[in-house]
Parts: sequence; structure tokens; C-alpha cells
Amino acid sequence: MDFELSASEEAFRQEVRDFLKENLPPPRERGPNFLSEWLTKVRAKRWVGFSWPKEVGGGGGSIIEQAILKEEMALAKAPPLGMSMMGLAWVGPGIIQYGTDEQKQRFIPDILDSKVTWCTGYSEPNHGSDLAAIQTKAELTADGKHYVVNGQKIWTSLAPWADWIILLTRTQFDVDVKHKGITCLLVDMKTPGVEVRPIENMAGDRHFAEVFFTNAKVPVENRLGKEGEGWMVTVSALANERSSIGEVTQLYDKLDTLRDLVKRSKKNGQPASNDQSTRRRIAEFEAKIAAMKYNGMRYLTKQLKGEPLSSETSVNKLHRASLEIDMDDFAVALSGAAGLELAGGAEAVDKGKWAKASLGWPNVVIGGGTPNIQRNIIAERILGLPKDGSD
Amino acid sequence: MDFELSASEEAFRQEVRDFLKENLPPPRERGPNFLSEWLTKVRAKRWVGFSWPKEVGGGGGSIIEQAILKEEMALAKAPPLGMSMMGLAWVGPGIIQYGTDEQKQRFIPDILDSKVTWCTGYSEPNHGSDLAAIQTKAELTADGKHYVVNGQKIWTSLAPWADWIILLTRTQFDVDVKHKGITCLLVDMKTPGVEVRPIENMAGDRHFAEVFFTNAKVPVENRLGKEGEGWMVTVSALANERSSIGEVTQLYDKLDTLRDLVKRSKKNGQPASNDQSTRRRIAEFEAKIAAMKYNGMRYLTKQLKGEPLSSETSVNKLHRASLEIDMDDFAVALSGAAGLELAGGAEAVDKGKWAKASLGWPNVVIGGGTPNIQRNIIAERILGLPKDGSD
Amino acid sequence: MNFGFTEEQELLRDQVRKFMQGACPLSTVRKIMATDDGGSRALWQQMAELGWLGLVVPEAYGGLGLKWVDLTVVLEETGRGLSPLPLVSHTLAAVALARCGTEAQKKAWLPALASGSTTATLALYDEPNWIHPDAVTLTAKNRRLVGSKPFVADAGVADLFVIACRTEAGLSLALVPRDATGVAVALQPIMDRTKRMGTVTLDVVLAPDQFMALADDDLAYLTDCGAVAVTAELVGAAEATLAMTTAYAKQRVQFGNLIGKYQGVKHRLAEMFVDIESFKSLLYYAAWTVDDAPHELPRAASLAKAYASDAAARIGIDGVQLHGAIGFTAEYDVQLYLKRTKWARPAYGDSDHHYERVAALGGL
Amino acid sequence: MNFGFTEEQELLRDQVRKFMQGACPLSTVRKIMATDDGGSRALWQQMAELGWLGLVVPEAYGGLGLKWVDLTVVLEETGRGLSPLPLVSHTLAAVALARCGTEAQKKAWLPALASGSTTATLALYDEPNWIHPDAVTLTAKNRRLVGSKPFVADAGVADLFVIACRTEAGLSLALVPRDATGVAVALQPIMDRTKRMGTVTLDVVLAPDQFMALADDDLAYLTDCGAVAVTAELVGAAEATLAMTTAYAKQRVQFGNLIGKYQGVKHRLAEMFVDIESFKSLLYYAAWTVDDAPHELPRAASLAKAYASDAAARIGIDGVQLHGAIGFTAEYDVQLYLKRTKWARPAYGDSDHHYERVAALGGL
Repeated sequence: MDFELSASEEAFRQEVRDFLKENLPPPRERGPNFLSEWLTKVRAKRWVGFSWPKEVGGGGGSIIEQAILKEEMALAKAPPLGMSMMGLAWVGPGIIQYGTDEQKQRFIPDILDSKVTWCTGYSEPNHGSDLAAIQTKAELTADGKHYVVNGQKIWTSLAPWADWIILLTRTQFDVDVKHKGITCLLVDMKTPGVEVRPIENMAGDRHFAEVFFTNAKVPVENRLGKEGEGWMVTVSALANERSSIGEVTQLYDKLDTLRDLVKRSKKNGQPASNDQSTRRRIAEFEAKIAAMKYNGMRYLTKQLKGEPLSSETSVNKLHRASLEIDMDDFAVALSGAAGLELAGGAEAVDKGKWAKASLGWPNVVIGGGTPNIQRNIIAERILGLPKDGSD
Repeated sequence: MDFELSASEEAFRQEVRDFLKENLPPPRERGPNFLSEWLTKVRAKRWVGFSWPKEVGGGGGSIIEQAILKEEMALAKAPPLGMSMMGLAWVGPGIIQYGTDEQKQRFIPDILDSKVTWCTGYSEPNHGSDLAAIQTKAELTADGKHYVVNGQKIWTSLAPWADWIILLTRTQFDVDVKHKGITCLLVDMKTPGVEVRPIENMAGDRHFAEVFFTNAKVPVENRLGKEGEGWMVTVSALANERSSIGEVTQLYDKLDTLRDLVKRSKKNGQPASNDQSTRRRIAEFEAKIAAMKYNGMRYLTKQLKGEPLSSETSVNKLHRASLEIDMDDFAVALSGAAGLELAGGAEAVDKGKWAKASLGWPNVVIGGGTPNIQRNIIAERILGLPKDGSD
Repeated sequence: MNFGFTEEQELLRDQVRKFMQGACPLSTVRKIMATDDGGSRALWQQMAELGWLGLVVPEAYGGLGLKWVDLTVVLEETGRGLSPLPLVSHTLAAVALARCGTEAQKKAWLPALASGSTTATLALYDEPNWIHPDAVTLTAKNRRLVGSKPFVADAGVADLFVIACRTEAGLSLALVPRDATGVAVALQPIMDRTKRMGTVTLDVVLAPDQFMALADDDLAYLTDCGAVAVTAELVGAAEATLAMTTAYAKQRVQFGNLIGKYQGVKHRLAEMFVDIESFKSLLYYAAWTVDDAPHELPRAASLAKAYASDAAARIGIDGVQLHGAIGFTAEYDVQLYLKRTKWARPAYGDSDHHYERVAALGGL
Repeated sequence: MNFGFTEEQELLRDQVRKFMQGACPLSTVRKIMATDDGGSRALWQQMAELGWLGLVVPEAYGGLGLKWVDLTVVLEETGRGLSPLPLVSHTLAAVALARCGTEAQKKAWLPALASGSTTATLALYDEPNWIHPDAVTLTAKNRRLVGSKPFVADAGVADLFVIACRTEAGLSLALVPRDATGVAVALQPIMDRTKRMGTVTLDVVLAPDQFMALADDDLAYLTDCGAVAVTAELVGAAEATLAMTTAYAKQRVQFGNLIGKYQGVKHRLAEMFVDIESFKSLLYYAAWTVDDAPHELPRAASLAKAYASDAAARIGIDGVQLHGAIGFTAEYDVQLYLKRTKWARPAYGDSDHHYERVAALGGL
């Protein structure tokens, strides 16, 4: 067991730090062209698609280096490495693994160059978490040149701004198990018959949308993988989530802010930092975040050794879900009536950011598979307990 | 809404108090004959089987009076009203409802006079909480005079001391639903072929036992209800649990003891009564106990109005389960290393009573139907959610 | 002994429930939420005609002279319907007048409050999370009240502010009409738009009869009444959340089964039921003590509000979570209840405050 | 960076696990529990021969000179097997000697501890639930130690007591052989008979070289080492509980289904897994800091022990509860683990102590 980095890893960390020092001015000093210049620079460093093979234009970076890169970026609160979050997280790796050479040439450079952004069309109205139950229909035209898509997706995040969507469709309905007969298509959002309707959430944001498909024609060469193999393509893509190092850094950062709030707050007429239960809550948050950190390192070590990761990542997903709900809610409760005020309120705490965040957790908690689903995954895949329901 | 008692109810409470003042000396002053004299006296008052009809020798008391009686007895920490707990709680009411005149004459007076004690043979090794799945077999002899019983019961509390057992047996195996084909027998524990093997629990007590039946012959006149009606007889008997007024009084009493312990204890070098989280835990216990009290009164009021009680009693059962586990465990944890010492330990807290009690909760928590079963009962019977499993 | 409601009370409950369903359903609530001041004169007038605005005001002053147990019945139903109307703050202002006012003050104000011709609100503490006489800091000197009162409930629609302050005579309640010169009201954006709060800025000289003495006991009593009222609305709101979530669990299919078949869902719903039943019982007892055993009120109110504050906040969050993604869309109603539970948690004392008080009352 | 074990460490783990399964299975543990002193000389001798008694003792003093990460591997497995042998207290006594002893004292005692010819134990605090220098109250004057030391771990089998006390020079550790005149040991009945505690009564004059200076830092370090060691055993014990309970859920049928099919059971088991994984990770980091980043030890040890104390106590209770009635019979093993988790909770600081320390270290 060794928590020191090797000399070359330390050198890489230093390289990232030097880069950030030189290229990341404080927010107030950033000009209108800052973001595009930033994206060009990190692309030139090959830090976009850092872990992707060099052949497709990625960085070919190691897992450890990737963790270092994520950690330093999060510590510096740097802008993202590339604008297509979904493209970099899932679509790109999916195309690299299952795409044709033409698809790779057509899609990968645009993702890396932040020219094209992607969204993911998985969930449907009647089976949110049960992806395999999708009903959106894709029919091959008689000439075999197009799929005609009809159906509806929902909870598609970033859809209002995305250029392309990776779409799960059903090409076969008479299947013995629902995971069969699913086909994955890459669809231009400007295709006639594709309509986006944003959904407002309880915090007043519109990050998610419904996407409707009405006789939308998708060229057959935009199918990713073979017909009927869409489930495998998707599962592989979703498995591409790496360690949660960056998340942990963000949570530590949030914990610092929360500690700072405690130091500034009063409770029952006394400094809140004297309040025993407040102190304990903060320490409990720290314990969970630290557990995520070292859990992540253990799982990373497993990967480095080439051992297959089972579903251990669900452990950190559960911690993250509870932290997402509890930390903001704690901040709101700590501040009593003032905690309820939103931005613009005379007594609003930290410009209402905690109040707003306390309404925003479902994006993370439900979006990534509900906690109950994570518990089932652990119980069934790790502990080997029987499946529930009549499946 | 009115929490005052009527004049006659107040008079009854006074009567109970006067009786206790006169007939319940402090523990040290109680002679060797105290208990039998006590039992004779409360029997003479008709307070044994207080709610049973007068025709069978009961007290014919009202629900409110019964609550008053239980509360006053619990407050005074009086001995029980009669020695056959099970006989008074379940067997007697069952016989009154389903028994023949002969059975009533034969069994009821002995229960009321504390001459005969009963135990209940419900659970079996392979289906603890799933009573309807029992396999203990009763076959009618060719002459129709006896049932021959073979099988095994388990978790039979008080079995080592009981004179009689109320026994669930299966008289028919080829049934479409498992609740059918069950027959209820009243069995003398001295019957040849009945063997009791006490079970030691983790606290070192032997309140429970396995009971084995090997060709035990039970006269057919000791069948309670008709053949195949045993499930109905049992369900009615178990439904005879009344409000939990006495329990609440005991819990308040325990809370007082716990508060007293807090006042005597130190934690981190300071009086534990200054410790904020300790104070909050005590207050949370009080809130749960108070909730049980007023829940009980609401449900009692429902009964008084003649409204059918659904499964609301599960609410208090869940509170009681958590209180049983948490209060003792809290006391143990409060005292640090000293909390681990049992009776006789040099530093043992309150002669080790909390330590021992902290190992005794399963008697209550599991015995009365596990918390998960109570949650299912509420979810299915009150909220109307579907049954789980493949039932 | 009778821990149930009378037939009259059940009729009252039906009446309020029908009013909420008919005149003020959630679609109407949302319209009121979208207004600037958060009010609806028309609906308020209907409530006034039904007598609910003076429910616990003595008959001698134009009220119905009913008890807090009756009020509880009304508030459970307004809470169930997530009423944005200022019934709680208005009633508390009336209770403050009835308790602290002189005969002349009561005669001057209570009939107007009972009839609804004046809408009032009560504002006690200047600190967002401190329930204590020292948390009243706004000060009047020579009857001139200068400063601001934050977190004033229903500030957008009140005509009369009953405001706790300090004067040369000690703690007092000032009666400040909204239209007095030197009174300015700024509504604050808060997460629950059915419970608008505002800041009242003051530079106003009041007449002697616009002050009432406020003993520490009175302040505690009014706070306890507030805790009881908020808890009563929470019972209705939590039951509505449970009902919506249970109904959803009975029709939503995931992985081939109704989600209501999974114990992960069933058991959480059962626990919600356990909690609601429990703080409801604690509430009923507390409501009874207001009129019939006031010496028991402090402990009873604290037990009820402490239990309800945390349990309801959990129910609010889990109600959304069990709905999955649909639950947190703005157009779905369950998230409105989540916001209400967050609003109610600190109102008149959070669980830390009330459990601490229970511990102290228990001799610790 | 490598947050995993070496091949040697995995071999060590296998060796200990096989030892526990072969030489000290639970049937043997129960036999040792039934003895008066709680010991087994034969098994202890086997452990000594395997080198485990001097695992972290420097090679210069006859130990293996390994690190706390290695010790953690051993203790996870002894915890899994619920070992009643005094490995933790013995190791802590050796660590105390290695840290606080003079060269002469180390030479005099450590080889005997490493070889097992002397069995030692460490006794720090006189208060049952206070981790602080002031909680050391036993006092020696003119080298005469009079009084008693409560809660001494493995007091039944130790030959040498390393006892914290106050002397004219300040906090000290006294080296008291069991067979010295004026030493009496009384074992106390405690709920976990695999972790016997006793009271050592003393009226004994010691030589100057039987005292070692104990700085506040040393006391904190030894307490942290204790917390790490106890947590390591808890990882094994909790994993054993989870394994037993999972296995039971896979074979027990209730209401027509394996109970492991019900989410009420599945989800609780999944949460046990989440907790164990988490305090295990915290533990590994803490164990690493002992040798490689001692300035990080206080926070790391507190995070691990705080999380483990409460999580394991819950796992102990739920392990029994999920078994239903069978789980709390004396003959079933899962209840032995419940008792161990209750024993471990206060040992070297409970969660209140450690979370408070984490808060303070975080600047609150």
C-alpha cells in the first residue's frame, strides 16, 4: 500500500499545475474569448479524451494520470475539458469500441474539438430506470437505406443544446427477453421529425427535455454496432464511467464551503460552530467523502491490476446520493428561515445558493439510477442475492 | 376531544388505587405467601380476565376501565393479574369465542384462578413468521376419538413451565391455500410424546423452547373450533391484543430510569446531562413513547365508537421495536466500557441491567412479528399496496 | 376520555376539504403562487364568510369562539390542499390580540379580524433560527419604531402587522397598519411560494394604544400556538404527499412490476404512515392542551413540532424521490409539498430547539 | 500510488485465515470463552511461532519489523474469526514500549514480547468513556503505585501490564509484572467473552526502570493505534456478519420466497456492504499513515473509528434481526458478533469522541 505518486506521475501533476497557472486566470480576468482559447489549449495538450487511444486523437493517458488530471482540474475549478460532456463520457468511447472507421473519422474529431455536443436518448416515459423496456421504434425502409424512428424519449439532459443524440431504439418487438431487439442510432438533432420540449424542474431550471421522434429518417450508416446489439453497446458505454476522483474533489470543496458557512452562522443565539450536533454532521460528511476517496482509490488500484471491477462503483453512488441531498439540506436547515430565501432575498444565505441546490439533487440522485436500484445492484451482483420481482 | 375521565371512570381509578395501597406492600415487606394472596384478591375483585364476559367468570369491564386498570397496575409495578399470561391474552378469549360449553367450564376457571398456565404452539422451525405454513400433523384415529400429533414447534415461550399448550396442527395437506386444513388443539403438556427442550438465548435466558410431538394422543373433545378452522381461531385470538396502555406506562418508567442514569453519568469528563446529543436522544425517546400513548388513545377511541380497527396497532409495534432496541443500546453506549459489564462486574452500571437488556430485545422485536412484517402489514392492509413475493 | 372528533368537527373537516377541492385546488394554488403578493381576496372573503377567520376568536368579539382542536381540523385540510391563504398568520395575530390586548384593543381590532375586513399577521423573532426573548431585537423608543422586521409571514397581503419589539416597558407587541406612513413591505423570494415571507421596514411613531405588553410567557405561548398551527398544516401536507406517492406506486411499472410491490418502496411508505400517525397524535394532544390544559402546552407543542419538523422534511424529500424523475418536474405537484415541508421545519422552532426544550422540561 | 495489498500481504492473509479456520474455529472460540481466564496458551504459542506477536516490533528487538498495513491484514482475519487471543492488547503494549521505552527498556522487554515468552497488555484510561490525558488518574508517588486500573484488556492472560499513570514527572507508563507482590487481577463479567476485561488492583513499589515517560502526544498516538487495531478487527467481524446473514438469506424461505428476494432484506444487506467497504477504506488509509504519514494519523484514525463504531454496531444488531429468532439463540454464532461490535464501539473512543475530533481538526 502506497499513497505516494511515482516520479513521472508527480512530474505529470506538476505539468498540469504549471499549465493551470499559466492558462487559467481568475474569473474576473477572463475575456470573452477565454473559453474557446481554453478549449483549444487543452485540446493541443491532448487532455480532451485523455484516456482515449492516440490513434483516434485521444491522449492515451494512464488511469492514474487521468485521476491526477481530474483532481487538479477540479481543485482549480477549471472549465470542462471539452464541451460535449456526454460525447466525452459515453458516446465517444462507444464509437471507439463499436463504430466503423467512417463513424470514428466523422464523429470523434468533432467531439474532441468541442465542435459538436451530444445528448443521450435512453429513458422513456413509462420505464425510466428500466432502459431495456424501451418502445421507441426504428423501422428499416424498404430500400434498406434509412431507419424511420417514431417514439419519445424523456429526461434527456442537455437536449435543448445538443447537436446529436445517441438513441436507443427497438427494431424488433417479438423478443423473448426485452434486452434483445434494441438498436443504437446516432441521430442529428436537426433531422426533420425531431422535436425537443424542455422540462422545468422544481428548482426552476430547464436542463432536461422530452425529445419526440415522428417519422425521423436516420441513415443506416449512422447505426452504431449491429442491429439488435444496442443493449450491449449501451451497457459498455455506461460502464465507461471511471473513478470518481473529480467528484470527490468537488465534494471536499463543497464541504469547505459548508464549514465556512457554519463558522459564519449562529444557531440559538450562539456561534453554530459551538453546536455539538452541527459539528458532528460536518464530521460525518467528511467521513463519507473520505470514504468515497479511498474507496475510489481501491477500485482504481483494482483496475490498474487488471482485475475486473464488479459493481463496486454503486457504493460511491449511494454515498454521493445521500451527500447531495443531505449537505444542501443541512445548510438550509442550519440557517432557519433565512435558509429558505432564494437569490435576491434580503436575508438569503450565500445568495440563495444552498436553497436552490437543495432543490436540485434529483438531477444527480435520480439521474444516475435511483438509490434503490444501486442497492439492488449491490445485493444481486456483489452479494449474489436473488433478483426480486417476477423477472 | 377530551382527555378527562368521566366520574364513574375516575371512581374506578380511585378504587384501583385504594386497592393497591392496601394490598401491595413494598417488595421488601412481601412475605412468602404474598403472590398467592395477591392472586386470590385480584380474582375476587374480578380483575383477572377483566374484559371477559361475566357469564364465564370475567369482569365484564369496559375498554376504558381496562385501560385504567392496566395503567394503574403498571404504575404501581404490581405483579401480574393472574399467572397464565398466554391463557389470559389469547387462549381464554379463543375458548370463549370458539369453545364448547364443556371446554369453557373445564378451562376458563383454571385460567382465572391461576391454577393452570398456557403456552402457544404456533411457530415451526422452517417458517417462523409464516404461521399458515405449519406442518405439524394431526391425524384422527380410526375410532374418531383422538388426534395423533407428530411434529415440532419452536420459539414457544414459557413452554418449560406451562401446563397446557394451544397448538396449531395440520389435518389436511392437499389444500389449495395454505390457510386451509389447519386445526387448533388444546394439549396437556404432560401427554406422553410431548417433549420440551429449552433454548438458551444470547442474554443467557431460557424463556423459549422447542416442543416435540411424537405420536402424542389428544382427545377429540380438546379440539378448539371445527376441524380445518384453526386459522380463523388463531387469527381471532391474535386480534385480541388490546391497546398498549400498559406497555406505554412501562416505557415511561424505563425512560425515567434512563434519565436518571444520564444524570448520574459522565461523558468525556463532563456531566452527560450537559451533552447535547444525549439530551436530544432522551427527548426523541420521549416523543416516540408519547406518540405511542396518544396513538393508543386514538385507536382506543375508535374501538369505543365501534369502528373496526384496521392494522393501526402495527404503528405502535414498530415504535416499540425500535425503542426496545435503542433505549438499552443507548444506555450501554452512554457508559462506554463500563456499559459492557454484566451483573457482578466491578464497574457494572446499574448491576449490569442495561447490558443484559441490550441482549434481550429480540424476545419482543422478533417475537411479535418482525419490523419488516409490520411494515408490510401497514403497506398492504392500510395503504393498499400490492403483496410482494409470488403469493 | 375521548381522543376523537365530534360530529360537528367532522362536518367542519368535510366543509374545508370541499372548499379546498372546489374553490382552491392545486391549479388555483399555482395561480396564486404566480401573483406578486401571493394573495386572493376573493377566496379570503369566502373563508371569512364561512367564519374560519375568527374560528378561535371569542364570540364576544365577533368570532365563533371555537377551540384549537377545531382549528386543527381546519388547518389539516388547508395544509392538505397547500393553501396559500394567510389563515395561520392571521389567526395567530388574533390570538396575540386576544391574549395580550386590553379590552379596548380587543374591541377595536378583533371584530375586524374575525370578519376578514382586516387581514393581520404576527411577527415575533428577528433571528432566523433562535426562539428566545433575546431574539426579539427590534426596538421602539418613545413609541417610535425604527428598523426592519424580517421573515414576516404573508407580508404581501396583511393589512395589519402585529410585531414583537422592545420598548421602555419591556417586550411588547406593536400594532402597525400597513398603510401607516413610514411602513414599507418588501416580499422576499423563498422556495415555498405558498408561504410568502417579507421584510417590513419601519420608521413610524405609534399611539400608546398601538402597543400591547408581551410577557415572556406570552411570547412562549404564541410561539407554541404557532408550532401547533404549523404542525396541523404539516399533517395535511404530509398525508397528501403520502397519498400521492402511494397512488403513484400503485400505477407505475418498473422492471415488470408495480413499484408498489417492491419493499424498498412499500416499507418507506409504511414508515411515512407511522410518522404521520405519530405526529398527528402528538398534535391532537397539543391542540387540546391549548384550551384545556395550558400548563401542558409547552411540552406537548414541543413534542409535536419536534417530531413533525424532521419527519415531514424526510417525507417531502422521499415523496419526490419515490416518484423518480417525474416528481421533481415543476409541473408535478409533489415537489410543492417538499417545499412546504422545508418551509415548515424552522417555523416556530426546529427539532433541535424543541427536543432541547423537551429534555429541559424532563429535568435534564 | 497503490491502494492494494502486495502478494506477501495476501499470503499473510491466507495464512491467518487458514489458522483461524483450522486451529481456532468458532467451536474452539467457544471453548476458550468458557475458560476462566479466557486464554489458550497452546494457540498463543502457535501464533508466536508464526511471528505474529512481534509483527510490528523492529527486527533489532526480535520482531518481524513489518508495518501496520501488514498488521491490519492479520487483525482483519482474527476479527473475522472472532479470535479471543490477546493479539491487539499485546501488540499495543509492544508499540508503547517501542515508542516510549529507553533503549535498555526496549532491549529488556521487546524480545520477550515478540517471542511470546511474555504476554503483555496496555491499559491507558481510568474513565470508561473519556479519551483525554485527564482521564488518566491512577497515581504513583515515590514510585509506589497504589490504586486500581479498570477495564484492562485481556487481563486474565497478561504477564505484563503496561499501565498509564501519573507520577511526579508527569504522565507515565508503568511496567508491572503480574507476578509482582501487591498485584491482584479480577476479571469482570462482560458481554463479549472473547474480549475479557479485568480490574488490576495495585499496591506496588516499582524500580525506576519500570517507568517510561508518556507525553500527551504518545498517549494520543497509542490511542490512535488502538483505534486502528480495533477497527481492523471490526472489518473482519462485520464482513463475517454480512457473509453469515447473506448466506442465511439465500436459504431461508418465508411466505413462499427466499427472504433474500425481499428488498427489505436485500437493501439492508447492501447498506451493510456499503458501510463495510467504506470503513475498510478509511481503515486502510489510517493504517498506512501510522508508518508512512504519522502527521495524518489523528484525522485518519478518527474518521475510520468513528464510521466503524456506529456502522458495525448497527450491523451487529441487524445481523441478528435479519436472522429472525434463530439469530439470538446462544448456540447460533451471529449473536457473538453482535457482542463484539458492542465491545468495540467505545474501545479507544466512540463515534462522538472521534467525530468531535474530526470537526476540531477541520477547523471548527
